[in-house]
Amino acid sequence: MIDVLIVGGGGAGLRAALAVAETDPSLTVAVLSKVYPMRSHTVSAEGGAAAVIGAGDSLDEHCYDTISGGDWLCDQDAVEAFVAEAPRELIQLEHWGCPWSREPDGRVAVRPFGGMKRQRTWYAADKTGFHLLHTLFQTTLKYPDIVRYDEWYVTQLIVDDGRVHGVVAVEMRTGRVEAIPARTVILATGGCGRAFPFTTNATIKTGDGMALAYRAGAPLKDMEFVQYHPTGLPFTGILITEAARAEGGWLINKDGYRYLQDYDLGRPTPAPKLRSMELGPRDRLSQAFVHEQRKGRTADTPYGPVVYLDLRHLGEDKIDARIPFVRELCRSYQNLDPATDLIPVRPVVHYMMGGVHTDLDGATPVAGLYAAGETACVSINGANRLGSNSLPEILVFGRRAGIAAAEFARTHREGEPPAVRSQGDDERRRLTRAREGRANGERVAVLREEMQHTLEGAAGIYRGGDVLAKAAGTLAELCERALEARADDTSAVFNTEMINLLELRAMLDVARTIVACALNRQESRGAHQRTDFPVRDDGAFLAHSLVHRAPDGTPSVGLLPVTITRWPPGERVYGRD
Amino acid sequence: MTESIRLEVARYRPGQDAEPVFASYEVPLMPDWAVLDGLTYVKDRLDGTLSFRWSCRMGICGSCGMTVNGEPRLTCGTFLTEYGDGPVRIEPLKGFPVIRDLVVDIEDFLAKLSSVRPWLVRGGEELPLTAEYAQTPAQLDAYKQYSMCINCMLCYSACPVYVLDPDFLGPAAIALAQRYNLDSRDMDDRFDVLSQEDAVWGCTFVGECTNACPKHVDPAEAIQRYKLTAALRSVLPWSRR
Amino acid sequence: MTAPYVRGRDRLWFARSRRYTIFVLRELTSVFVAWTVAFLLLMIAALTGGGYAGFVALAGQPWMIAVNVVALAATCFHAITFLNLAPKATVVRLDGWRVPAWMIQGGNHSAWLLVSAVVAYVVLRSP
Amino acid sequence: MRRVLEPYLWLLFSGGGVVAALLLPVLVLLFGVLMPLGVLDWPSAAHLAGALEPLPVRVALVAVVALCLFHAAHRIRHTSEELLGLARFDLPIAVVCYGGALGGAAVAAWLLW
Ligand SMILES: Cc1cc2nc3c(=O)[nH]c(=O)nc-3n(C[C@H](O)[C@H](O)[C@H](O)COP(=O)(O)OP(=O)(O)OC[C@H]3O[C@@H](n4cnc5c(N)ncnc54)[C@H](O)[C@@H]3O)c2cc1C
Ligand code: SF4
Ligand code: F3S
Ligand code: FES
Repeated sequence: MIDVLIVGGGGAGLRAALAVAETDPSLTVAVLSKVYPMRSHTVSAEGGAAAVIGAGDSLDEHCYDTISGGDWLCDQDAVEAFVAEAPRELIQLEHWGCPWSREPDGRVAVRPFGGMKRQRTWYAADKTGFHLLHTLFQTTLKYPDIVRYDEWYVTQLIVDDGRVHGVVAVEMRTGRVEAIPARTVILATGGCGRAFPFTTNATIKTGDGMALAYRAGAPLKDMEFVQYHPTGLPFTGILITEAARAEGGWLINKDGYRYLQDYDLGRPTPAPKLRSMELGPRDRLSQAFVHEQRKGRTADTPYGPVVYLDLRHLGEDKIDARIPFVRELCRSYQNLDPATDLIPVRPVVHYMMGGVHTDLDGATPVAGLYAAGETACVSINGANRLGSNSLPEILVFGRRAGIAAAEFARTHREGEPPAVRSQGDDERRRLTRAREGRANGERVAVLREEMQHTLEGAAGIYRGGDVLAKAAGTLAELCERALEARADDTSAVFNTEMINLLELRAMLDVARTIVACALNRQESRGAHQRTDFPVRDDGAFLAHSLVHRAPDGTPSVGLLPVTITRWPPGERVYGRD
Repeated sequence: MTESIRLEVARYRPGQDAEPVFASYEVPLMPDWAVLDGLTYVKDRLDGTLSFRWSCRMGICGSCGMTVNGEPRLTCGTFLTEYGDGPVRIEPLKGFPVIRDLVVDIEDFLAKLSSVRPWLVRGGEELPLTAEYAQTPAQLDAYKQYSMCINCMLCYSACPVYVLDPDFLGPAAIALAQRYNLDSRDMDDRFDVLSQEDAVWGCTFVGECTNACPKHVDPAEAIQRYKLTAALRSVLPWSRR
Repeated sequence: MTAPYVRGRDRLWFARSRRYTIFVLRELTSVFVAWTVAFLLLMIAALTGGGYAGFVALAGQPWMIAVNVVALAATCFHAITFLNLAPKATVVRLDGWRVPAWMIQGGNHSAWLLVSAVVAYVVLRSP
Repeated sequence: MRRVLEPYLWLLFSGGGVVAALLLPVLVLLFGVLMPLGVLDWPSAAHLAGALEPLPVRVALVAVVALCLFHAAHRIRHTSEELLGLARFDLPIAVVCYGGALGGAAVAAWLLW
């Protein structure tokens, strides 16, 4: 029996595994992931990871930036814990070998980032997530006791009597379905950007963990808060990191005008100014784009309206030294060179602020079930995450969840209940059905596209009550249709069509919670902007949305108060001081 | 009407095919479509049974390596328009067992990677978690290139030595060992695993690994440099670092 | 049955791409390196044991000249590739600045010219 | 055993590669091509023998022969195995190749003394 079973081999999952292996080598720990760990989406993170290290910065300032950036929806005790532990985590990564970029004297270098008042973002050129993930992965290889299940896809949590007992998973290589008993399970499955049509997220980001927890009775929190990143490449959705703006890049409209000055984000200055203009928070920048578009000041491309990111004045040397990957991506995927050309960009779905509801140790209301990383919502991101807070978050809370799960496993030594077998057998039957050939249903891709467009139409940057209500109906109906989806592939070996179908069903569950929460929140806050309720309403909604799955599968939304410690809600001010 | 291009895709369905066979699909030839976009088009609209791996579609996760018209390539970064009127022949990476269609078995590499101790080795000395080890930009540069490996396996597929002899430790694993050897914070030199007949001495400097590498890691250089290190260490036993 | 497919050995791998073929040709220059050494040994034998005239006659045979022309091409190819590849093994750093490969290669090729000139001079200078 | 030998073989191979690159082209050019074709005159036997007279020259020549042959032996060993798939016969092939190189060097030493 596995003591700690970690679902997900991204940054959060691997950090949790290391925490268990380093604190209590007597426990058995396993990492199960639908892709090889180093393929996880953490690998794509570019810009950096925030943590207070230096002169002139303070923990309180990082807290304040995070809380105001999150439009006061963050739990402030969580933010304080996060900010306090982030530096230690990044130094730990350094000790494990992460190639952080350096100052000439050999200390770790930091750069500015959107919404941050101080320079506190550590970076490894502009492949921070890549280096972080490979460092973590290679460090886990030091511990042969960390068992890996690579390319196994979890389809269900085994829950009995309010407590988790393991998972059911398919080994993709053989198609074998197995019930894997475990004393604790940590979900570290990442976000679900793929529920939207245009996203920076990899194809594996399908919200599986959120759906698993939700179906197992654990509530999801703040699902309506979906972050649009202001600068994605138009066709692919590939992200141009915020670091490009932090290094001095400008956003201009089709007339070459730095339009952010029209949206209460400060006055343009030649050099980047912290918490101002291009270094404002992502929600505000993405919203500004929509207004520009309405004013007809965006340029048209076959892939929709765009504005431009101008890096030309930075010069080739600075681009190559600080953001070489941006240049590489532009050259390979957009056939242009940022040293001489403008980069067309548009807002793109990037990150889920919401996720599985957990406490500060990653524990969910289901005993033995933990969650960490983007799939969880400890609530440090509130209504809008600040760039470069997510990488330290997956480390801090990955570690905390690992330690808490280890403690739970040490103190709960019961054997395997019969539910493990019986639920495993049921799930095996269900999966066999998902793989049975059905020649006349609709294709997975067709259903997926319909879901994506429904979600974008209703839960995009701006949302309206009537559209959301209609979308809720469409999504419920799509869930039914997905049960009868067409299946061409009946093979057991590496059946990606079946995996795609299971992912679609997970995304549909998650999409319904997004719409339900968005419908319920009758105010505008951070990334959630209601056209019919355009202002923030602290009286009614200074609270998290908490959504449970009703027995008939519909989401039922309630509210949970926000924890406020030292920073009473105030106005979000950028570019004015 | 949009133009189209033909993809000839190797299919291998274990239990059904004794060896790979080619299937042909017509896909639209869009100016900004990568080979991978062609494959997802096939999977989404033409034939749901085609299996292949991909994830980030931005050249960083390392999962989409395949053989395209005979060359190992990342399919998310290789454009259909490079192949004129086509057809484009897409096969699994050569040199690896084929699990199904375009999916190959890379377990062998993972075992090799673990064997070179790809982690920072500190001989006992550890700083507390309040301070970082100092490393100047020049010291960072000394190994940075070798840390760029995305484990995409194109170099293995391009290396005839590996394809002929799967016991060869191979380019990426050695480059990653060098990534740590050359890191000023590391105190190991991994001589025991690297100076082996099947490790650096197996490489005959074909150099194709470096040509194939999409991330400019230059594994060929990493290996030749280690040969010199290992040779000097053998001749001058006191020259350990 | 779910066994993976393992491709058999490709006997003609070196013909699959031009770069593989060049690699094999580069390796095969070593045969001519050995031949050249043998040829020079023959000459030394002739010089030390007498029979220099016989050696001169042998070297003048048309087939011998043909073989040596090929050997010349092969040893030159060897020299160019070998000297070009040298910077891969020897990364020279001065003060943290990495000496670029072309400089090392340039140095190697200059040395080659110089050595050749000296040898030619020693051989050809009038007695 | 071979694990211990490989680094030395490689050093000999590399050294031989450099020596062969620097010296052989000009030597074949002179003795193998230009002189037989009559472009240049053959030097007198006495002149050449005189050039071989000093001890350091003879020692160096033996070294050159040995290194070049080692270089060739090493490459022939690996290439034949790669081209023909003979890796399982590595030991006999290695013995033949390196043995040949040693033999050549011995011949050179014998001729020069
Ligand atoms: C392009 C891009 C750039 C970013 N840049 C930054 C940045 O600069 N700074 C920053 O702080 N943040 C950044 N982020 C956000 C940050 O990268 C992510 O939030 C974070 O990496 C998430 O890590 P994770 O460990 O939670 O999940 P992931 O890394 O996504 O890992 C999820 C894991 O779960 C596994 N999994 C999922 N479902 C299943 C299942 N059903 N069965 C088995 N396994 C499963 C997957 O295989 C994977 O291993 C960026 C995000 C993107 C998209
Ligand atoms: S060295 Fe290059 S080609 Fe080889 S696995 Fe790494 S990134 Fe891929
Ligand atoms: S192709 Fe192979 S032989 Fe060596 S130089 Fe690269 S590993
Ligand atoms: S899909 Fe990630 S490298 Fe191509």
